[in-house]
Amino acid sequence: MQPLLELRKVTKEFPGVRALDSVDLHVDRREVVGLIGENGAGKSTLVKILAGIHRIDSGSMLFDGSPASFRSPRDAFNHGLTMVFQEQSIIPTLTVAENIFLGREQEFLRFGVIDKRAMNAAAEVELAKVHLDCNPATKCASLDFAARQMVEIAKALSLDGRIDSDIVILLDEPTSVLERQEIDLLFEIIKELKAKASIIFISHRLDEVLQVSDRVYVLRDGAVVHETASTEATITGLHEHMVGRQLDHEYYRENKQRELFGESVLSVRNLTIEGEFRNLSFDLAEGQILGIAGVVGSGRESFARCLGGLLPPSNGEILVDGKPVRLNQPHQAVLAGFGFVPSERKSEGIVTGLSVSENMTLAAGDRFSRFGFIKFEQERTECQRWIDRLRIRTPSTKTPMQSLSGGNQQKVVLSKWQIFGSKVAVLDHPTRGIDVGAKEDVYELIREMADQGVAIILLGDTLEEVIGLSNSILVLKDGEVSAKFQAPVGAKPDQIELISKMV
Amino acid sequence: DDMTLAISMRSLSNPYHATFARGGEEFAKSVGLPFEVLVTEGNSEKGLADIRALIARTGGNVCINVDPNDSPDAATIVEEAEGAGAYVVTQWNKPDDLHPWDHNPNYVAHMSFSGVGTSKEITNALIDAMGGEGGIVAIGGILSNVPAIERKLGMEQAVADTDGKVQILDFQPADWNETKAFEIMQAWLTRYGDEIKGVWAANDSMGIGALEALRQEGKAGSVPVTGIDGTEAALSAIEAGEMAGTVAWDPMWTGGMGLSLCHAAATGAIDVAAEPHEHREFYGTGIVVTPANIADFRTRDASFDYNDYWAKSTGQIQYQ
Amino acid sequence: MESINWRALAPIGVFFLLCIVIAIFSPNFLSVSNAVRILNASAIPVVLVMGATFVILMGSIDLSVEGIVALCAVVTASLVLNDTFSANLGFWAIPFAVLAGGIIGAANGATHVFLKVPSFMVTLGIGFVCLGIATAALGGFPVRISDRGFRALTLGRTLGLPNGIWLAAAAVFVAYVIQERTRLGRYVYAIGTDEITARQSGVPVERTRILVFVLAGFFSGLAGVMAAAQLGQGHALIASGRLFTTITAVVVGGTALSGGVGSVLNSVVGVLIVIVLTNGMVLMGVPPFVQQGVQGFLIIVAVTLALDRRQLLVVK
Amino acid sequence: MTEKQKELLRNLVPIFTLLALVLGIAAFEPGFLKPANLVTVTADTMTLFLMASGATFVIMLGSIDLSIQAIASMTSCILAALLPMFGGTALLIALAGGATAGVLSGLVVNYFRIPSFVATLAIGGIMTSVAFWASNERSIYISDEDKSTWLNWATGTSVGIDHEVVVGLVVLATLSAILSLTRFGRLVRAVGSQERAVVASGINVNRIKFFAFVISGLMAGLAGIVMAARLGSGSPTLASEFLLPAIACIIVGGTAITGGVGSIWKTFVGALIIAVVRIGMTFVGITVLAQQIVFGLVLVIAVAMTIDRTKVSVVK
Ligand SMILES: Nc1ncnc2c1ncn2[C@@H]1O[C@H](COP(=O)(O)OP(=O)(O)OP(=O)(O)O)[C@@H](O)[C@H]1O
Ligand SMILES: Nc1ncnc2c1ncn2[C@@H]1O[C@H](COP(=O)(O)OP(=O)(O)OP(=O)(O)O)[C@@H](O)[C@H]1O
Ligand SMILES: [Mg+2]
Ligand SMILES: [Mg+2]
Repeated sequence: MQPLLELRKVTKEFPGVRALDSVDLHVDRREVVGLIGENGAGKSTLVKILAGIHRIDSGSMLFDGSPASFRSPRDAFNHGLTMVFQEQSIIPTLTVAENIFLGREQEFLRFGVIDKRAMNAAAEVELAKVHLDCNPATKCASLDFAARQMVEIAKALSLDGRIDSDIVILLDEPTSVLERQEIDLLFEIIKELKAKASIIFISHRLDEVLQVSDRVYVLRDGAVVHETASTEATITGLHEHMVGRQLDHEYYRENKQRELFGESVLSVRNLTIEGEFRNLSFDLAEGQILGIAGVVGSGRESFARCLGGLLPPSNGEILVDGKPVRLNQPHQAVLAGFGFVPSERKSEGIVTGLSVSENMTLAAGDRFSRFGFIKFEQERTECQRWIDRLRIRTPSTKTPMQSLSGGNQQKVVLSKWQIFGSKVAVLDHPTRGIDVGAKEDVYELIREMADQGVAIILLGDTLEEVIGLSNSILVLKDGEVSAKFQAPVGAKPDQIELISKMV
Repeated sequence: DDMTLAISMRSLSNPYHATFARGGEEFAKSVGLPFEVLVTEGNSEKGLADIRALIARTGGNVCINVDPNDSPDAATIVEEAEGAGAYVVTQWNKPDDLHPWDHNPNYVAHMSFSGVGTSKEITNALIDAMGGEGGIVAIGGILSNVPAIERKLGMEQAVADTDGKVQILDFQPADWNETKAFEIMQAWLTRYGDEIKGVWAANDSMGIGALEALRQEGKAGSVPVTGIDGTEAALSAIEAGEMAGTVAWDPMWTGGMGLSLCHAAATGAIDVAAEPHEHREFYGTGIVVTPANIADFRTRDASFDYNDYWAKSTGQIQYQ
Repeated sequence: MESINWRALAPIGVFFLLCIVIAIFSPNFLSVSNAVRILNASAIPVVLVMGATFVILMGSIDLSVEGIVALCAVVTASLVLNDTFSANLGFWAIPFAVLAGGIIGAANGATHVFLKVPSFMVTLGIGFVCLGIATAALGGFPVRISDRGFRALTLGRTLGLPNGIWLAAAAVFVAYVIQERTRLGRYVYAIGTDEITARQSGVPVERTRILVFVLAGFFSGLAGVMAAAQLGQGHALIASGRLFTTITAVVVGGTALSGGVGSVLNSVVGVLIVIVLTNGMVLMGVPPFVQQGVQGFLIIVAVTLALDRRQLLVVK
Repeated sequence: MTEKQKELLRNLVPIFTLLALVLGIAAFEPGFLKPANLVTVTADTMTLFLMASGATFVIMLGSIDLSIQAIASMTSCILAALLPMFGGTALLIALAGGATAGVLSGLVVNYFRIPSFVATLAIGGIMTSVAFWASNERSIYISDEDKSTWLNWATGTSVGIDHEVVVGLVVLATLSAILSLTRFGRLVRAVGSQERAVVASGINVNRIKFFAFVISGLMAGLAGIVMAARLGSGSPTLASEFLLPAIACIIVGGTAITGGVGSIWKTFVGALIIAVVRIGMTFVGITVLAQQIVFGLVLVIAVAMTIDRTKVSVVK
């Protein structure tokens, strides 16, 4: 049978990087193809080529058996290819309907003017496909992260029914910001879509990939290193192909979990932010890891941002080392000893215009300067030490931050607070969107931090992660604590237990 | 090399200066020398830099007729000219204590018009047109500008001379700008309405701006307006009975004669050091044009002889 | 249904507050005839901000306003019955002048997009070029319009209001429809919010950018026509001072210079606030030498009250 | 060529542009290359550079400072008014006046969260009023005696070098050091490139912005003092028409108007480019009617050449 889509010896170079190296890949009709690989392996580049964003340097692309080359996203769309981007690509100032049909308003034009009613009605149809219940005339700015992602998926699905030919939907890490329920919903949708579409699915969560796809490609350094049917693959096997070594049995480094803690560092008493969460109270000791579980809207994100000084509390008390602290501004939080790792790495975690070392010492700058003048040599040595220790892949300390892959960027963000010497690290989705190998490094780092006596508050990317890493777990539901679990090694609570308290 | 003749002034985009430059050009043609125009764009530093560049390029073999952007600039310009052996004549703006005779022979002369005197005359014309009494509103130039200050002073003196029959309802600067004057006039119509019996403007552009604001309300021609400069727009408005007067400066003469004098000094046709003070700092003739004399003004003989340097002078400059 | 966003109405509140304050000093302020004068004084700035708002919503800036207005005023004055040239096109001068504005706008947009030069510099440079052409074409003299009929474009009245106000109202209507109901309008928001995403969604970014500058050129061209009709002439300095009023009005109205947030209607309120402030200085009898200071102070107060700054994650 | 070499080359483009311009003019008029002339041109450029040097910090934040022209005029008035009474102390008072204006801008931007465009425009208005007040609405002359006693550091000549050039180089060195060697300078760059991340890292961003505005005010104040020294007077309009050229030379040098990328030496080169183009036109003998047009076009071309597009993802 002739594949719907085929790449032959496709190569793509960016200045200084060969992102794709002679890639052969095909997608059959009504097939879900999984694509995995470490950060920077070339996954996004590959699908961006299919979506008309990048052009190939050499090789060829066949669509339905004939050579194709898409000049623009619109061109690709007209040929039946559409993409859900890894970085959110929703325009918050436009409405849901406008976002879904952005760039494709022709069908709603009446004498050059957009018929908003028709557009909203059409959007309703698309939203129903993703079971998102919202008014298509609302601005996307008022939607939460996950809802925006569903809008984005709806945007891609709008291709279905608008085009006669076969369609291909490219999903680049669509699940990284979704919660379990929404992921399940997405997988339902994918199954339905399979009746009429082909899909490429990218994720760093290998279990997901195996669950949803028929066939899996593994990319490493821009080359396809492995191809297998999902039914024949195992997570450990795939992992090995991805990183070239075996998956650590101690994924969450439970052998390094501390059970004895130092002095109490943080006490939170009746902390409240109106409309977000109420009466949160707990104590945290040196070296203790507290996981916070809860669905979107449970208030856990706001809680983390509150400790980062980004959302002022409306009530309650926070004591660090027994002394009350004010957290109305991020710099107050930092002075009080908090280090906040935000979930939106691109906009809040890293300063793209600065170099690796400049990012690392951003918070702790005082230590690396005298009379305001930077002590460059000392800074460089210290940063190099951390780069080696955390195995951050970067040519030098001076490399611009934006040329690091996500996982490495995340390590830099974590090291920023290590270098500063925070007493309490607040980690909001520290492993969002980073590959398995990098994840292991991050887990290792979290354990090390705990070892050194840092108290850690963790909002995990997955429930397993929270369970695996934490000493104890707070479950939030509708802004209140619905349960507290102890999670010592060997007596970890299981997911079902937690979920029952979450919903 | 041929001596270069040049004119430096604010900009080419207003009729006064455009004519001023044309006067210079005419003279340059008459002696067959290269001619250049420099503009400051309202920026003293640029004005100075351009003059320096010109002096450097010509090696000092240059005559410049300058209308300095601001009075203090004159001192620096004279200094530059002296240093390089270039010759300058200044117009309108200079510090009171800077005198050509202290900088022989390079600082040839300073030409100006009596701001206070002519302003007093035009204000009297306005008062006459108002029938001798009532309130006037006055639009001034850029507050700190010397001609603006002098013209305002003259206007105030003329009003004071009426012993209270004429009052200044309000004074507002419109920075020589037509549109600003238009907007200020609109606000005045709200604030004073029919109390306004006359409009005084420190130049014609602003006068025309005020006139157009009056026109918008159907009041053009019923409230007398005066300006200063003698632009074609103002002259036509006087003929149409919409303006009560303006003062014509004759920029053709200041442009041409300033250069002529400068050239004469540079070529040795006159020995400036030997000339009396009244030939070094003098007023030109400002003609007050009103509906009564506009016909005569239009038909007057405006030509002049480049070698009769002081024919149109109306005396040595007086300092208040 | 979403509840009414009261915060969005704040600029209008500030406008009325200003009016009340001025009226306390000068009771005549609250007369119908003064309201008409304020609207009349706002007519040209309103037309200008229609274009400027689109440009700013896109995150760019247009500094060529004064140049385009002046050049188009000169074109207008030269094409109707005048004292310098022999043309006498009457109202047919309008399409030519507006078209001239559009062409300069296209030059702005094309240079910006194809040479990848920030709009700030392109429009600054092209603004100089326009002023230079207007000066050079006339050698510094104005072209005076002798066509009384043409001047009725702003001097005449319809239903008791000066025609200039109607023109401005029509411009607002057109701009509002473009903003809300056309692809161009939506694309402007998309690009202003996130150009990369917009591009990935298939928005023709380059074309939109150019079109927006063309549109701004059209509006500036129309403003040039109106300025010529209002003052009865065209010359290079006819628009001096318009640039900062225009941009200030857009920002005071609540449109963010970083793009993506704002609306042409906001800008109309912004113009009214700025014009009433200027008008109020004279009405309240503020001494000339402190006027700029008082105006600056009041602008800070007005913007503090009017801007919904929660919408701005960062203030630049 | 390695990435590093390419980077170096990109950084040198503004200098090559400057050299090309200088050589181009010299081809028409070899006298331009006389050392004395080059020194004069540089000296003539320094007030523009001083004004732009501090504003570079603000632009690197992604903000803008429109008050610099008003500040320079104001400090010239303060200096001229106070020199006869206080002698050298007047210099300090004038500088303090400039810094105070910066303080006000910083406060308004930070605490009222008003976009810098409007805030600095308003503060500029207030400074103009202060200038009118301090000068009693006219130009104030500085006596030759005061000038030679107190202002020789700014306008004198030593070993054939105009002191303006020395002042400019000292400022260039100092501000460059602040921008590239201090934590403050690094944070200015950081805020311009990704403000939210800097905030989340616990940096008091308000303080950074505040000091950037203060430096800008201080440098504008210094520019006003040097200008007053050169022209021998203070006047409320002394620095008129300086604002846009000052910002233009920042951008021509290659600093991004969107913030995050730039340096002081680039502004220095940018100022020289602008000055060389302007003065060069007089040297080459381009008729004044065409000068504005040529200047506008050269500005656009210069920026098209000098900006480093690898550092900014979208050109706005
Ligand atoms: N726009 C670009 N310009 C330059 N280099 C790029 C660009 N996009 C990607 N690259 C390079 O191409 C390589 C592959 O990147 P790609 O985005 O495809 O990785 P990925 O597999 O999607 O990684 P991740 O899991 O982090 O999303 C990277 O090493 C990167 O250096
Ligand atoms: N403009 C660019 N220049 C250089 N490299 C780039 C550019 N854009 C992306 N990359 C590289 O592409 C790779 C992946 O980029 P992408 O934006 O997909 O990463 P990410 O989302 O941060 O990573 P992750 O998948 O870990 O979340 C990274 O190695 C990044 O450095
Ligand atoms: Mg990717
Ligand atoms: Mg990723």
